[in-house]
Amino acid sequence: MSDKVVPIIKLYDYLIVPIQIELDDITVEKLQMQLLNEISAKKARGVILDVSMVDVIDSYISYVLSETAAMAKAMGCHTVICKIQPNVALTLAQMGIKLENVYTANSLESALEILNQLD
Amino acid sequence: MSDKVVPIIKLYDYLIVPIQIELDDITVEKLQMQLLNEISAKKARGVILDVSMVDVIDSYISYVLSETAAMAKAMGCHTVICKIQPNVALTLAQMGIKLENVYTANSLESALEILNQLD
Amino acid sequence: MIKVKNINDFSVDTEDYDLVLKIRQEADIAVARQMVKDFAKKNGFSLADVTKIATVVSELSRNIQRYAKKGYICARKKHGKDGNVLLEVLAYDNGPGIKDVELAVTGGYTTSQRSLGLGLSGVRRLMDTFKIISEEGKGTIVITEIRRRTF
Amino acid sequence: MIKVKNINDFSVDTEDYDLVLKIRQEADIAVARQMVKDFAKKNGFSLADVTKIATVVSELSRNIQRYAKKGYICARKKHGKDGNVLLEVLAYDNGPGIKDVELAVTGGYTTSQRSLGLGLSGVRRLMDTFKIISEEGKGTIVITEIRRRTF
Ligand SMILES: Nc1ncnc2c1ncn2[C@@H]1O[C@H](COP(=O)(O)OP(=O)(O)O)[C@@H](O)[C@H]1O
Ligand SMILES: Nc1ncnc2c1ncn2[C@@H]1O[C@H](COP(=O)(O)OP(=O)(O)O)[C@@H](O)[C@H]1O
Repeated sequence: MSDKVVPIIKLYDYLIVPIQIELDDITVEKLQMQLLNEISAKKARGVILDVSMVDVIDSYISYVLSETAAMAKAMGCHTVICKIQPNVALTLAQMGIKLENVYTANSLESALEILNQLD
Repeated sequence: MSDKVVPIIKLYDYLIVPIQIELDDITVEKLQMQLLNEISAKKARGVILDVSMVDVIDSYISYVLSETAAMAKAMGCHTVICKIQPNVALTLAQMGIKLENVYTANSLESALEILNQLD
Repeated sequence: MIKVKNINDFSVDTEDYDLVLKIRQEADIAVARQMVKDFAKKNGFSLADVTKIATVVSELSRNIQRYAKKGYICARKKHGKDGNVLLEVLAYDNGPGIKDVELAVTGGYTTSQRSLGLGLSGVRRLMDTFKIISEEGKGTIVITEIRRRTF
Repeated sequence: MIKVKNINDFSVDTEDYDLVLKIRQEADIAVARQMVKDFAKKNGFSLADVTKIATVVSELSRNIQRYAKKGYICARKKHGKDGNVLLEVLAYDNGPGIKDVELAVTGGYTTSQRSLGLGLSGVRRLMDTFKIISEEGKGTIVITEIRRRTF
């Protein structure tokens, strides 16, 4: 269990991932590994990252999230980042950082809608 | 965060709870508290406990789970226990223990279906 | 080395066991469960039986913690007469003992508020052999075995 | 007490700071972030600014860890000329220094493989003042301040 940093819930062809830990560099790299492994094992067509509990997303975390999404895309899996805190979104925007290769949503419901429409 | 032992994901009027920790007595009691608090705060009408990672459910854990479900029911919230491991189900059956006040399902999808039909 | 001879003249020697685990607080229950589980796995018990054994340890160690405050869980591998491999789990405490052992082993009987009373009866149903020795004011010993199944 | 005068004749005295945090390994980044965040909260900064400050500490401490291996993050409360309250974050290391500081502060420039190069430029955009002193072979100091907003 030591390399699993988040719980992952499978719903339909999608993975729901509540990130309820602080994202430091080691954690975010483990998160990437775990996600890619599970996308491949479960043949997921969409992954929803719930970041409502994450209160710092800096340039490196952004980089790794976008990179993960690009890798997921290459595996046929879309990524939705869901419930990003307004202050975190503000900080990223002001820094000139854009999360690449991901969709964003304000709720789990709209994240699922986005994925359903992409299918 | 110290009294939150599990992540809880809200989907529609339901709470999805992946239990990916060992359930010892202290944990199962904290789980009960956390669940009842969130059911009340989020006005949930259904809660899905994903126990696929739980490999021991003994008589006391069974008791607390059933008790929690009864309390949830009193708050207008149904409980579905989802993806119980076959060996755990077998052990409970052989011990003569029945999980009371809960529905059971083999997948998250059928758990959601059960809750939708109850509404 | 702990030699015990005081419960109904029954004697336990912890030196005879592969695994001896002290139960003193709630956290010890999870540890005992995990240790005995690993021991059963290592000795080739099936996953279904490992789950049963872990559940048995959970029940017996909780009873120790709840009714006697402290005690021991011991485990060992044994060879039965017919060449079978057996795993024995022994729970031992110097707690208050059980007044009516018959009743305690009957499913549904409990002296706890929030409990099903299905612990001891459940253990008896899960295992192949089950023996309980208890003396009021002296303590309780539960000895129980499960055969390793080859299919 | 650490007095430093060796980077372009610029002197830092850690005794002047409310908070001095050693950065030596990746785990220190999360600690520094958390400590400065708590400090900003306690000093009445808004949640939006606390998030910015935590992000700034995250960027600066990662640069220390990544490029200089070790160094310090310091923070203090200051009073501006106009009576404003300011929070200053200082990052200090004795690492390799930056050859072209202008370039490093330009968004998009990076010497790392997996990086956006938006750390220093991002910090500059988030904060009200930003100063960087760096000398090749000697080290790097970043000093940056944010005003406490009352609305
Ligand atoms: N180690 C023990 N020491 C004293 N009494 C015990 C012990 N184990 C069990 N008992 C008694 O036997 C009863 C039945 O035990 P059990 O079947 O495990 O159910 P439960 O613990 O849920 O009540 C308990 O309520 C308690 O009164
Ligand atoms: N403390 C430091 N010591 C030496 N070089 C640094 C330091 N901080 C930043 N740099 C240099 O400045 C560049 C830009 O830094 P930054 O904007 O934080 O982006 P990144 O770290 O993502 O590359 C880095 O790639 C590195 O070459």
